[in-house]
Amino acid sequence: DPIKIGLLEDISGDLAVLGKPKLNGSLLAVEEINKAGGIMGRQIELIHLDPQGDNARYQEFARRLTSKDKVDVLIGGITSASREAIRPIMNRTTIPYIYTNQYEGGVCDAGMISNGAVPEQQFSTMIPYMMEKFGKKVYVIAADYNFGQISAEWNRMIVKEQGGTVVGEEFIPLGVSQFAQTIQNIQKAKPDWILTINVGAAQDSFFEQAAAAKLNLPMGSSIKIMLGFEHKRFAPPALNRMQAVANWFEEIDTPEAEEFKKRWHAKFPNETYINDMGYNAYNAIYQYKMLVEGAKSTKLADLRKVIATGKACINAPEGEICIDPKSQHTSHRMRLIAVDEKHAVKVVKDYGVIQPYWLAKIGCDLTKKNDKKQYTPSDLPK
Amino acid sequence: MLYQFADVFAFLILSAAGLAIVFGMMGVINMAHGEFIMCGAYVTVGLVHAGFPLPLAQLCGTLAAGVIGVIVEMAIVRKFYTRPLDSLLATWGLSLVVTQGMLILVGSSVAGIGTPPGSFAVGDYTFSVYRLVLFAGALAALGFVYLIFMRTKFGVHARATMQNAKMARALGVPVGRVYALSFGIGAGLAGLCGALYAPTMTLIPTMGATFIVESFVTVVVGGSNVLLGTAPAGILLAAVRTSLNAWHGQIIGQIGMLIAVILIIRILPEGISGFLTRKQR
Amino acid sequence: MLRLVNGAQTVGNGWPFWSSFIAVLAGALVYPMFADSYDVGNFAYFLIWVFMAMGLCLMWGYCGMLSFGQTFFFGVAGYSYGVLAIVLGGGTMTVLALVLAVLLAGLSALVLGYFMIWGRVGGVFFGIVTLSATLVLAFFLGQTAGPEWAIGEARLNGFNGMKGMDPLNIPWFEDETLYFEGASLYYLAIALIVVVYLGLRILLNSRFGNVIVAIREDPQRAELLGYDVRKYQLITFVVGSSLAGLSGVLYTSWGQFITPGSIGLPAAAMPIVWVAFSGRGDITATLVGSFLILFAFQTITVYSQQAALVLMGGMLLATVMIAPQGFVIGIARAIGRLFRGRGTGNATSSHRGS
Amino acid sequence: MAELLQTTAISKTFGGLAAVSGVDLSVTEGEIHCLIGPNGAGKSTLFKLIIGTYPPTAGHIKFRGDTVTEERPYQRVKRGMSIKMQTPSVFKELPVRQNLHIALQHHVTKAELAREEERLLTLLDLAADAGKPAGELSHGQQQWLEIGMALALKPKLMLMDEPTAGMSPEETFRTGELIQQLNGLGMTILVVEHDMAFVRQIAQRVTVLHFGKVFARGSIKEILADERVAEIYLGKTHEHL
Amino acid sequence: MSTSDPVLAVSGLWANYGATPILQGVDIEIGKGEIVGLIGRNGVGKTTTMRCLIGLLRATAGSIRVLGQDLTGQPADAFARLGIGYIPQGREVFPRMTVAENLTVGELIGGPKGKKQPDLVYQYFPRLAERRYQLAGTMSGGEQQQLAIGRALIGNPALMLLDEPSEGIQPSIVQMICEALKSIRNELGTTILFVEQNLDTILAISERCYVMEKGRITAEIPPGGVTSEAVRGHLSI
Ligand SMILES: Nc1ncnc2c1ncn2[C@@H]1O[C@H](COP(=O)(O)OP(=O)(O)OP(=O)(O)O)[C@@H](O)[C@H]1O
Ligand SMILES: Nc1ncnc2c1ncn2[C@@H]1O[C@H](COP(=O)(O)OP(=O)(O)OP(=O)(O)O)[C@@H](O)[C@H]1O
Ligand SMILES: [Mg+2]
Ligand SMILES: [Mg+2]
Repeated sequence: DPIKIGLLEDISGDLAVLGKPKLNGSLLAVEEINKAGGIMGRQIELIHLDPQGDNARYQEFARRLTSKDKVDVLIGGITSASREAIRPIMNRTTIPYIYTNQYEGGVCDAGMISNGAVPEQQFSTMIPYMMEKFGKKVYVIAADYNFGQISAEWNRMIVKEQGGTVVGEEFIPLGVSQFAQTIQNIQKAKPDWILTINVGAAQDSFFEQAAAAKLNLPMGSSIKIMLGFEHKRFAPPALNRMQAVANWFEEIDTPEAEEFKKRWHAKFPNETYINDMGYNAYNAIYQYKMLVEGAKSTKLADLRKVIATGKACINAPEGEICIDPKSQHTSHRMRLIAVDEKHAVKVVKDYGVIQPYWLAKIGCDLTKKNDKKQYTPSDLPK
Repeated sequence: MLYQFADVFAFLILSAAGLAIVFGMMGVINMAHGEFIMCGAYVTVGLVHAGFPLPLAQLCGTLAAGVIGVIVEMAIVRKFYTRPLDSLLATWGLSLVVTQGMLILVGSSVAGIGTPPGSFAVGDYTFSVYRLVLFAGALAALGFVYLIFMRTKFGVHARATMQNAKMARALGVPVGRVYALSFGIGAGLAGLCGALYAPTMTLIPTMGATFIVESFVTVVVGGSNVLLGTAPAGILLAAVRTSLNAWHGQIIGQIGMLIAVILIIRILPEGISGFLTRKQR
Repeated sequence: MLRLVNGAQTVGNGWPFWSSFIAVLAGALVYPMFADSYDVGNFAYFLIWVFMAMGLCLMWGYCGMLSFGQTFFFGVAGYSYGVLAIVLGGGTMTVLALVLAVLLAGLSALVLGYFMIWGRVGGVFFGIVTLSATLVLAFFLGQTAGPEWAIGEARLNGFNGMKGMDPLNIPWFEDETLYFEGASLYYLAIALIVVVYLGLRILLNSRFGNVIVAIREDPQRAELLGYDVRKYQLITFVVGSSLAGLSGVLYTSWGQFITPGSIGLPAAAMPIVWVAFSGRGDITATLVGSFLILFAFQTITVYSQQAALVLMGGMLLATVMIAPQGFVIGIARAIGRLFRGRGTGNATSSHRGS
Repeated sequence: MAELLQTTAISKTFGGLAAVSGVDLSVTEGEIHCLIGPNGAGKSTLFKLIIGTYPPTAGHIKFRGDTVTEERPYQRVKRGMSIKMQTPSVFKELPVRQNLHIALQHHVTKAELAREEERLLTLLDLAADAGKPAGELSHGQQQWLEIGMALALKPKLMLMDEPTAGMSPEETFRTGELIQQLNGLGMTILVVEHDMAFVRQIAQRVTVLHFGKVFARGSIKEILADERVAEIYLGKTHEHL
Repeated sequence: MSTSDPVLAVSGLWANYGATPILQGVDIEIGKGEIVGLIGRNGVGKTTTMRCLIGLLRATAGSIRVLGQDLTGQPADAFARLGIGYIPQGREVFPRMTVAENLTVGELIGGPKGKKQPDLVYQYFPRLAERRYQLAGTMSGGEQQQLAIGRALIGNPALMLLDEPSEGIQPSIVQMICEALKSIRNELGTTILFVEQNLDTILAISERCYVMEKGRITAEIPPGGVTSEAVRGHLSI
């Protein structure tokens, strides 16, 4: 009998832009693995449902996949809210859940494995670079929800450590598309660079409007380029002077990456860009395969024994990535990329492999205790 | 500040102008309003990619939305004049079909075309000239609606039809054509909004949704006489939003605008035009 | 009893209707014995939403107030339940949390309703005011991500939603606790539905029902017949909104989770769609219709991937064009015509018989 | 006899237009009082002031000795007023019977409801159409229905704005008889009418309104003989009536 | 009085709302320049007949010929453009438009080539000239009735259909309207069919009458026979 993988990705609604590549990444990995003989000889059956960006649907479908389809593992979710919708349901089962996005970090939950990048891998690298290169004054525009707010918190903490100042912080409600006021505020605050962690298609209009108003400031981000491929969607030079730190972006040109890109484009010739979410989704299934084969079982408890060895690693297109036993987050090879006025992307700095160390540092140790909680710099374990 | 105000005003008016006709005058609760905006934007961007100059592409976008509006009116909306509440359901269904259909057919996002260059500086601030074009567009749309509906025979016939279609027909008004044309004009104005904003925004099939609350709110606050009410409603809401945006950021601006809507309606239960006509008499 | 639940305001009077009602109820009661436990839980989940739809049907279909604010009260009660369940310490206190949360929803409806109705806000203005209030609540809750937004132990947690409340539960035999989940939630929902449905029928077929229908038709005329229109409207609004609150509590308990996404725009439009689609003119149609449409939408979403929204949209469009009174009443009429039956689906002929 | 209704210097202006200005009208308990006057004289506006759908610009209204100027329409109805509006306003989508039911349920006991309904339906000649939505009645039938709803309240003071509009001469006459019969049972009636034959049939006192002001008062004979009234209102052919 | 080519010829007209038949074979024939009344008790179908004659209600059987053209089954605007002016029961002016704008709509009657006569309307109804820019919805009943007639008259119709024109109008204006209608007929040769309940009005202008009962024309009062007794006789029972 096959191994059943439940997948929850939005391919309708506002977030379809992101969900589609995630589905594609999963499909590609499943196809490759099945061709190569499956997991321990068992074929993978991928059951994908489309929650349409609706948290209630995430819950319905998480229940459906776990109790009706009886999947062996659940993968997916885009926004933090969808992840938080899924977690309580998964916590009442013994089925592992893999979250495949880069996110604001801090979830300390034994039932969840995260394979996207987290702030210590992105902000702790990018922000000091930006401050050194462009100056100590930063202005933040962030989407007004948990991701944006917690990311802004990280920024505040790191900027302070480095002796800089946050000259302005603006939280934008999701769905807002008009930024004239914001642009004026930025000009008034005179920052050296802007941290752009605005989210969603509507808020992306910021780049176009800022360019039209000749704002022309350096920008840094943890989600632009590798995730939303804004440099492909907007006419140059809207994204000029954007920098980001990423474990994956399509312009990466190592031989493994080239190989992976070739396979992807062969299967999905019409997709504009392979973003890091699609890439993570692809890796997630290989990581799962590695865990199951290591444990010779699909049970969460057994998989966690493999993680606990500290050797739960695979060779991903970016290089070797491993799951950290204490936080169950994944280490990544991080690179800093920069966009020029023609929207060409080049690697400016290679940070090597960075561990997801923050959770362990603040006291999350899943090998000892299952917190099931999400922590932030201002909300640490007691 | 003035620039910010003009900017918000343009956004409110352009997104509301088409709805003012379709909802305010014709009584159709058009949930697909955003999709007409999207249509105008997509056609514009598509044509620019195909090598058209931007203004021409915008004109085509507007017209395309108008023509589609006429078709939609004849195929669907026509049935719902006598039961406006059901038009909500029908157009909502239509909107779902269109947005998701676009997603499947065209893909999740389309490459942008870039805002026409040009900026000017005032003191420390630089502004995009194109935003002024938007403001001019908003004024033009208001003027156009006013002229068409107040100063032409077609306008008189259209208003007669909307107040009492049967009687208008009995007096010789070709009601079907008048309805189709009015809806077309409304859809075209929505298309204009999309066409004008296309260069400044990310194009996705659900982009219409970002306009819909603002447009309904503006039209309703304007009151039943949209020709009278929409502009002052735009001014009032833009003023509230701009000052709150400047004071404490966009969230407060947005929440504040909605609270202002609640308060305005509470104080003027017939909307701004109701208040103005009462004053007049 | 039958005299109270029957009357001019509700379709479906007389023995053919009531015997099928009993049959459906009996079917529903034995269903869990034959069905997959997932399906039972899933049905329970659909039933949770039906209260909100019935509340809207009361306000909109019977009293002519199109409230866009059902999710406002859904949210108020949902969040209140969450906060209370956590602050009061969970366990059996969840029942108290339920009661208090619904009361809070009712209270907020009283305030908002008083504000609107006494301000002579009517028609589309009513819709826009309720919508604005709803969006304000959603935006507000969306930006409560920081740890400072907490009531006792209960963190609102912004856009990501509030978590960690116990599901509804009562003490059960021998120190056990009965959590309302799966089958027990299903039975709880059925019981509540029966109570609410019959209660609403009694209300609608009473003096009160006659008056609110009159208000829908012509509030001024109703006032000139000596009815304090505003009072009736307010009561209707409070009852209808409290039902949304009940849905909110049950939903929060079901998923132990609630987010501002359940309040904001697409969510706020859903009850209107359910009610309009089922036929807003009748409470039975709304009950049956909302359940079916929830079921249909989920099924479509599960089986048709990207085409789901297209199909749903097409389905809505087709229904309003073919069956203007809503599909339930449309189908009931068609069946009625087929059988030429006297009892079902004919409000006027069996009007106050017996 | 006691004054049932009394308006003192009651006025209503719409913008610049003084629709009713400074009208003192008193209606004595038990009388049939007719209010006539040219189109646009302010008769309907005066009715709306009395029943409370418009707040007055100035002046006040007393009903059965109490000042009701500030009260809302339903409160005045509860005190015993009832109105039939000029343009029929019935609950269009509700069946005829239910229209009556809603008016009756106020004060009629459950047991009597059905009987009362039947009685009114027969009186209004609507028994055959009892199940029809009221909006599907002909214009004249809607007038009847509205009269029926107003009557169902068993008011002390009945305000009737053009009750016979759209009725045939025969029915107009019957309506007159009905009004007299109700009057005989103690109901005070204030009627606006343009049908002089009808006014002659029922009126005990007549007030003429013109440009929002009281133009003349008196018995029907006096009014019909008044040349000023003929000039502004009656025209010439009425002498033969 | 009757001519070889009638302005309006209706034969065997049936019509219903939903399933219940209201008109059950109505025959009417009116020659040019006639003023004809249609009388009957409440609810017998007079308004329904008028609605058929302007095309607002589609007949299920029978034919309607106007000025020699068969209009059966055509929409109302076609009737109007051919030159039929309709004054409905309850006036139905456009409430949120000014008097002048209401009249503008009426100019469509008789088609684009037909003669328009705004001055004549203002001459017959000077009150409308005074209130040219008032919103029609705020005018009194009698004023609205004048507007409704003016609105139909402005397009110089060949046939005017009036449904209870005297309802709610002060006596002197009823007389005035009667006179106006007569002189319109005399000066312009307009044919007039009207429904009426008011005895004085019927007597004042109708030259002959059709009597309607339960959806049928059951009697006809011939020219010269329109007397108080005859009308009363037909309307009782
Ligand atoms: N809501 C309103 N706004 C503005 N003017 C109004 C309003 N209601 C009435 N009027 C004006 O007030 C005057 C009096 O109107 P009213 O309806 O009281 O007349 P009436 O005496 O009842 O006439 P009729 O016999 O024609 O019914 C009219 O000139 C009318 O145009
Ligand atoms: N819209 C409608 N739907 C259904 N039935 C209707 C409708 N309008 C009128 N009827 C019915 O048709 C019949 C004839 O109505 P019509 O309006 O033609 O009468 P009428 O002769 O003009 O009466 P009145 O003198 O009262 O105006 C009545 O029995 C009425 O109930
Ligand atoms: Mg009047
Ligand atoms: Mg009639």
